[in-house]
Amino acid sequence: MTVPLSWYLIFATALFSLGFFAVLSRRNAVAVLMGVELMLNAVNVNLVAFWRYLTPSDLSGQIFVVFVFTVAAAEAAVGLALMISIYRTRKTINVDEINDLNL
Amino acid sequence: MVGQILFIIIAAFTLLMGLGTVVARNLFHAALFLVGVFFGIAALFILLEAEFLAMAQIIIYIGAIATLIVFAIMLSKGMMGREAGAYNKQWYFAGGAMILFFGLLSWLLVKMPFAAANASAPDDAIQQIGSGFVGHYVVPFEVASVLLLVALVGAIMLARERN
Amino acid sequence: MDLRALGESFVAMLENVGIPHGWVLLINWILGAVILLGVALLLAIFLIWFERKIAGRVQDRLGPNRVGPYGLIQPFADALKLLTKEDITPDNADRITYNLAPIIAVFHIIMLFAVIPFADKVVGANINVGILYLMAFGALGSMAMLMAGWASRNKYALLGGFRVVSQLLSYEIPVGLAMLIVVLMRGSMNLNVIAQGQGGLFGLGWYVWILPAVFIMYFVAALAEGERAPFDLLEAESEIVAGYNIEYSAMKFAWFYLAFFLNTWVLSAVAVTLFFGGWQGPFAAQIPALGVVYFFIKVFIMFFVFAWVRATFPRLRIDQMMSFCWKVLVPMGLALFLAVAIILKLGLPSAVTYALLFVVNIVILVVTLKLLGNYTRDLPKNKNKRLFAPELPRL
Amino acid sequence: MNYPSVFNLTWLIPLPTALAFFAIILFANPKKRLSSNIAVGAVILAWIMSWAVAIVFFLNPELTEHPFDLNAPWLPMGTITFHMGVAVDAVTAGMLFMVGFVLTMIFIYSTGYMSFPGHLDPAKYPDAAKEGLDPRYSRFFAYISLFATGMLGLVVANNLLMLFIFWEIMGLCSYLLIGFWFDKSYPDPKQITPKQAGLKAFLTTRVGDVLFMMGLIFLFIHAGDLNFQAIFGNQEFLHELSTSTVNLPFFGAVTWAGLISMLIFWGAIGKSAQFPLHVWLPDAMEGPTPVSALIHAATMVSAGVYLIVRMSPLFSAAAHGGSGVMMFVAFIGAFTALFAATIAVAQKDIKKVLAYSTISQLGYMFAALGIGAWVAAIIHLLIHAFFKSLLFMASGSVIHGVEHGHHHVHEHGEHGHEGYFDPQDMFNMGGLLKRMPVTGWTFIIGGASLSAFPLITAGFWSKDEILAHAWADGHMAVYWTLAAGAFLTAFYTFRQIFLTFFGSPRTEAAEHAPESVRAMTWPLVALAFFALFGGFVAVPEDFPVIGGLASDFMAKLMEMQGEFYGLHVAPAGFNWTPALISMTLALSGIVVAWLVYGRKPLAAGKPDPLRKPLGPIYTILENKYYFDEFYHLVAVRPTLWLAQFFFLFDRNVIDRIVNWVGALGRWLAAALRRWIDEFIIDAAVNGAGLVTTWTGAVVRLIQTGQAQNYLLILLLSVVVLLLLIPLK
Amino acid sequence: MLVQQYGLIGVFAVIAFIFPIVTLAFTWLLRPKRPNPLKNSTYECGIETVGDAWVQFRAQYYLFALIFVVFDIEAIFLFPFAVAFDKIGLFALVEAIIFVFILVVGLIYAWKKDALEWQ
Repeated sequence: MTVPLSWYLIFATALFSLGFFAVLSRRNAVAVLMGVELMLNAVNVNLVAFWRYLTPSDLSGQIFVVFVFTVAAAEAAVGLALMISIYRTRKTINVDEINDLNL
Repeated sequence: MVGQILFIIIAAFTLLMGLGTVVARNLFHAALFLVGVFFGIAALFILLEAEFLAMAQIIIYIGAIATLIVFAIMLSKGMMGREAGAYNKQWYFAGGAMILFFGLLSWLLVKMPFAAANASAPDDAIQQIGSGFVGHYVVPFEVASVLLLVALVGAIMLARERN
Repeated sequence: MDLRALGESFVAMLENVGIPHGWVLLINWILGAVILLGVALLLAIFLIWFERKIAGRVQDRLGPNRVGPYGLIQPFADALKLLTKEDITPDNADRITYNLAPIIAVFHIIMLFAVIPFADKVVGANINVGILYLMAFGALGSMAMLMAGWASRNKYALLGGFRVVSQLLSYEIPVGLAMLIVVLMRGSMNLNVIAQGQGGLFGLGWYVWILPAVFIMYFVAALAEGERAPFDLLEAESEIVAGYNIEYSAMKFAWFYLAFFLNTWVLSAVAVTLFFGGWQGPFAAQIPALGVVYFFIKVFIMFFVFAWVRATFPRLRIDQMMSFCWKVLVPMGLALFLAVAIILKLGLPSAVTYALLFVVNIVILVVTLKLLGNYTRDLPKNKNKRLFAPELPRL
Repeated sequence: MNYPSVFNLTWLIPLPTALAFFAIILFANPKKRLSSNIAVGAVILAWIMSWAVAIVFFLNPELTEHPFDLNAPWLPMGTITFHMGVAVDAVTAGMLFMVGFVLTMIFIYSTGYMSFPGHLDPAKYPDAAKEGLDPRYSRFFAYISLFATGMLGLVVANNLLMLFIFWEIMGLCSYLLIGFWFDKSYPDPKQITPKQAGLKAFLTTRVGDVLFMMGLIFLFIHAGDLNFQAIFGNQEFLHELSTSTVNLPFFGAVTWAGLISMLIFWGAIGKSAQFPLHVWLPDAMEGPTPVSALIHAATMVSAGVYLIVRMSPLFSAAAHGGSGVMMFVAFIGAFTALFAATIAVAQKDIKKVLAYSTISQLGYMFAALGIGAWVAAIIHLLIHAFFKSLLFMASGSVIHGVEHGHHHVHEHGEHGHEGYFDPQDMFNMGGLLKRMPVTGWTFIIGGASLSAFPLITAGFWSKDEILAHAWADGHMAVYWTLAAGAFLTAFYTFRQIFLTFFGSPRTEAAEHAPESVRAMTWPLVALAFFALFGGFVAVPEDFPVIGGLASDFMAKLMEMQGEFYGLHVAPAGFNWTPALISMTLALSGIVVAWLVYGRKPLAAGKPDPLRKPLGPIYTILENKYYFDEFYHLVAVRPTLWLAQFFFLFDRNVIDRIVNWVGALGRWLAAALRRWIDEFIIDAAVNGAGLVTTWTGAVVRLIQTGQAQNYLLILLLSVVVLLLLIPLK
Repeated sequence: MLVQQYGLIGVFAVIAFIFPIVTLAFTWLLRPKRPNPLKNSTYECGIETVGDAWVQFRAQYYLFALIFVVFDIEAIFLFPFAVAFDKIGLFALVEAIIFVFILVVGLIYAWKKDALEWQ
């Protein structure tokens, strides 16, 4: 246990920020999705680090990570399928060209 | 000491790969960098003595999700080509906000007093995880399968080529 | 001779010399890693010869016979040739990825050697998640193939890469299910523990006797995982030239080639560990070195069967192959999993449980084959129907 | 405590309809009749189970001391585990009795009602037109099945989280069902379409729901649990909650109990369409009539009342702590009761009258809760559900008949379509009692009950109890407000009856209106039974003559339950003064209605005889006090305007400036080409262009339609919040 | 214990990764280097390459990967369950069976929708 907990937390924050940056500024939807995966991974690191340092006898942290895996996989599967489907009709998956949220 | 050096090496590697994911213009390269990130995080899980999760991380993220992403890239031709710009107009703004966010959050996290428990990880961790799934966490466990089912159905509906 | 004692005395020796504990550990690890690497490389070279010899014999040929006695030196000659051959990188290729692909291909296979128990506790890393480790690093292989196919920037390479990855992914599920059932039996994912558990009754404790259908499922899926005939679609020259590695030559090709043989060997080794008692054999408990011998004998017999199948069977069509995985093996695997889980929870005496497991395995196997047989018998009638069209009520 | 084993059925009650929903959505969708059969079968199953539970509870009044409670861990969140469970007490039992029955009746009624709608073009849906069923028939049954799940689940839920989830399921169904005929449009662009009405209902109730959720969160923070028993069984906790205070901006120090109950009450205001969030309910009448009967009269809107009934221990604790929240409830209730009744007087749409009367009656219940007449509120809730769903279904039957009559006329070509015909307009009806006797008589029964016609209707007993309480407890303002409301209620109800069923038909359509099919009339008869005799479960014991004869077991049961929860539920006791006043007012309302509308039937094409004497007041009432316009002005318009502003600003102002600068530049260039260096002009033009781009880029960030922009704003908000932490 | 085992894996990983790189570098020194444009062009059975090699693929590949992902995660859930199997009760088995059954529904759905067909 020579590594302080805060190192993990800062690492996770950095990874999360990178992922969020990709989400905010990449034009390509798949790159955005990769950013989301980075964010989820950062969360996982946090969960495991908290488990290891704060409650090593209670495995809830690890179990949560498995659920995050599940969510990440489901998100990736549906998200990518959406992109394939959008690409089929629009021939683009650039996020800034898909602005149907605009009224 | 050794642990710290190892952590720094792995974390630096992972963050570098993460940076690569974010900046790579070529999507396939970004996906490969992403695989690097996943690998680094698996290594961190080993450092944290979560061996089951480390393996699951590789199996699911590299074996499944990264593959899925690569497949999806291939399915939309032109996605990986050289495009006009990889970033949208707000990227510099987002970058600034992100740095601010990172700075503030890590400052807070460092200041936050966490009561670290000096216990070792249980030997039968995997067993406990297994009984957690069917015990305390049974509802999320079943919901996870429903979620997977729904994702499967939805994704098939979306991705299927209708003739 | 006790291999473990050997290792321990070596460690003790180093510490007596006065080297700090940390460095001893490191030296120990490096030594172990080098040994494993050496074993892997020697095996690979030998296996190439072995397989060619078998294929030759099965097909009424001689196989390699010129270089050295029985052609034993042939693989070395091949290696020398590949080392000195000109290496061509296509102009269009994505260079870094192109060069990284063979490295990862061989890396992921060699990594698998770390958890295979050659004898009791004679294992690189005796970890509790051995089975998952196998699956994890096995999954890395598909990444290497995708990289190779993509980086070559060749339609056939990309197509080949995609096809083989689709195949590998699909067949990973039956392999995983077979492993899952074995884990269910033993209650551990540690490969050493799994092999230990099959000691009793002169080989009757091997899981292959208790779970024959599971083994057959594993074997068939392993054929596909090893990209071997009849599932060697990636080498379907008539369709996609030579698969994802079409643009590779010289040493980079050699690494793919090597990885291919080592993959088969690892799959055999896992089969032996999971179903044939690993190193178990007469007196193996007393003389651990015998365990290594038994293990290698079993693995080579297993490998022989793989090579035999490869030399004998014609290739399947890709649609048949995928359907076979998802519509035969996966349902069968799920049925086996549920059946085994239920039987194990019945709380019967162990002999009865084992007998029941055997019976259920046979029943599931027979039912599967019967359904498959019925289908193929009716095939001429249903020419226009999909392969294994589901007989489900219309919703 | 040994519970009758039938209680184990409780958790099954919401299940059949949920399964029916999935079965219809996933499988039975293409088969219309099969879908409705599945739904009706499921709801009958739910009905049987809920009556079994309810009746067993009624037979064992001692159970009020030990409410049934069944818990299972549901969402483990680290150290906190949310539970899922069911509870049965007297209130639940009463609600189950009512909800199960009303649901079933309405499901059966719907099988008849959802025939091919008049606004659709049969040529577009040839199959559905041939079957004579709505093209989205199956979907309708799927939605109402899901709704039934929501309502039944809400009733049996034993904790606030589950209650909230089912509450939101109902909100969703309400939205879907109001907008069920989303392709319907009207010639008058001002008339709200079903699509808009659905949106309006959804968004308006959202205001209340957000506050409700905040209340839940605060409660959870304090209690650490959301189980009703755990919260309300703990007197110490309630006491603590009512004494600890929190400082709020603008309001000063308020007790936690006061704050939480106020927030929760806003949820109820939204759901039960009380003033000032009442505006969605009248427009919700755009949905199919069974929906109006089911959701917007009998069940969902009363869920708000149910919520306050459930939370009453908290409210009374808050009142003990000196918070004015009970007064507020009483005020809102009484005000709404009168306010909505006045609007109802001037409406001409048959369903809108009923909608306002629903708002008004819900106001009675809130007023009752506010003055502490807990039992009376529950009884009125139950009885109101019976007669109001009856009224709605009968009005649906009337509309159906008139529409059929209209089609009949149209097909026979006696008169062509002259413009748009509104089958819901009461001034297009008249004399329908002869054409539709079952509908007419059941409507009259329901109307009499709503008007609290003395002694023989259920509505009298329940409403009278509220008034008696208000009088006895000295809430004179409430009493007189409600009494005035009672007069108006009787008046507008009989105005409706006289306009619709008496006199002579005012249009051809009304003349040819046929009686509805059996599936629609039988539920009317069944409900009419309860509308008449339902009151005999709560006849005050000391009521003259019949006090001892008729039963009051329901009131007794609720009293026991209320005592268990620590509420003051002593019966008001009979007093001649208020009873006579309210009877007089109700009867005089009927008489006045007869004088205005019944004595001399209204001729076709004549305006409402009230219009003249009331003058401008009538116009105000007709326009519902201009509330929609007011909200449109203060809430909807500014939002849209802001969005439009940035868009138009960019498009018009800035572009114009650019064009103008450009034109100026060109003009200058043309005129001064020789003297001014082209470089300057170019720079000016380019500079102006750049400024435009920047300004446009900045202001249009607000409404770009791009998810990434929105996310960036989210990130910035988080950063600001993070900045606040060190500042603190 | 854990460190012991994974230390070897770490060292082994480094060596196993470096070794092929070393050999490739070695051959780079040994082998002849005489590239020409024809040799370095893409090999497509001797026919001129038409268009970019990175062509668009059919969604079928994606569907297989998708179904794989779902079952992969199922396996990840079931492995710990299998390890803990001896310690848990009959009810837990029922829960696992429900879990598997829900995913079987997914498989049947995919089967019905022809997602398992290689077209």
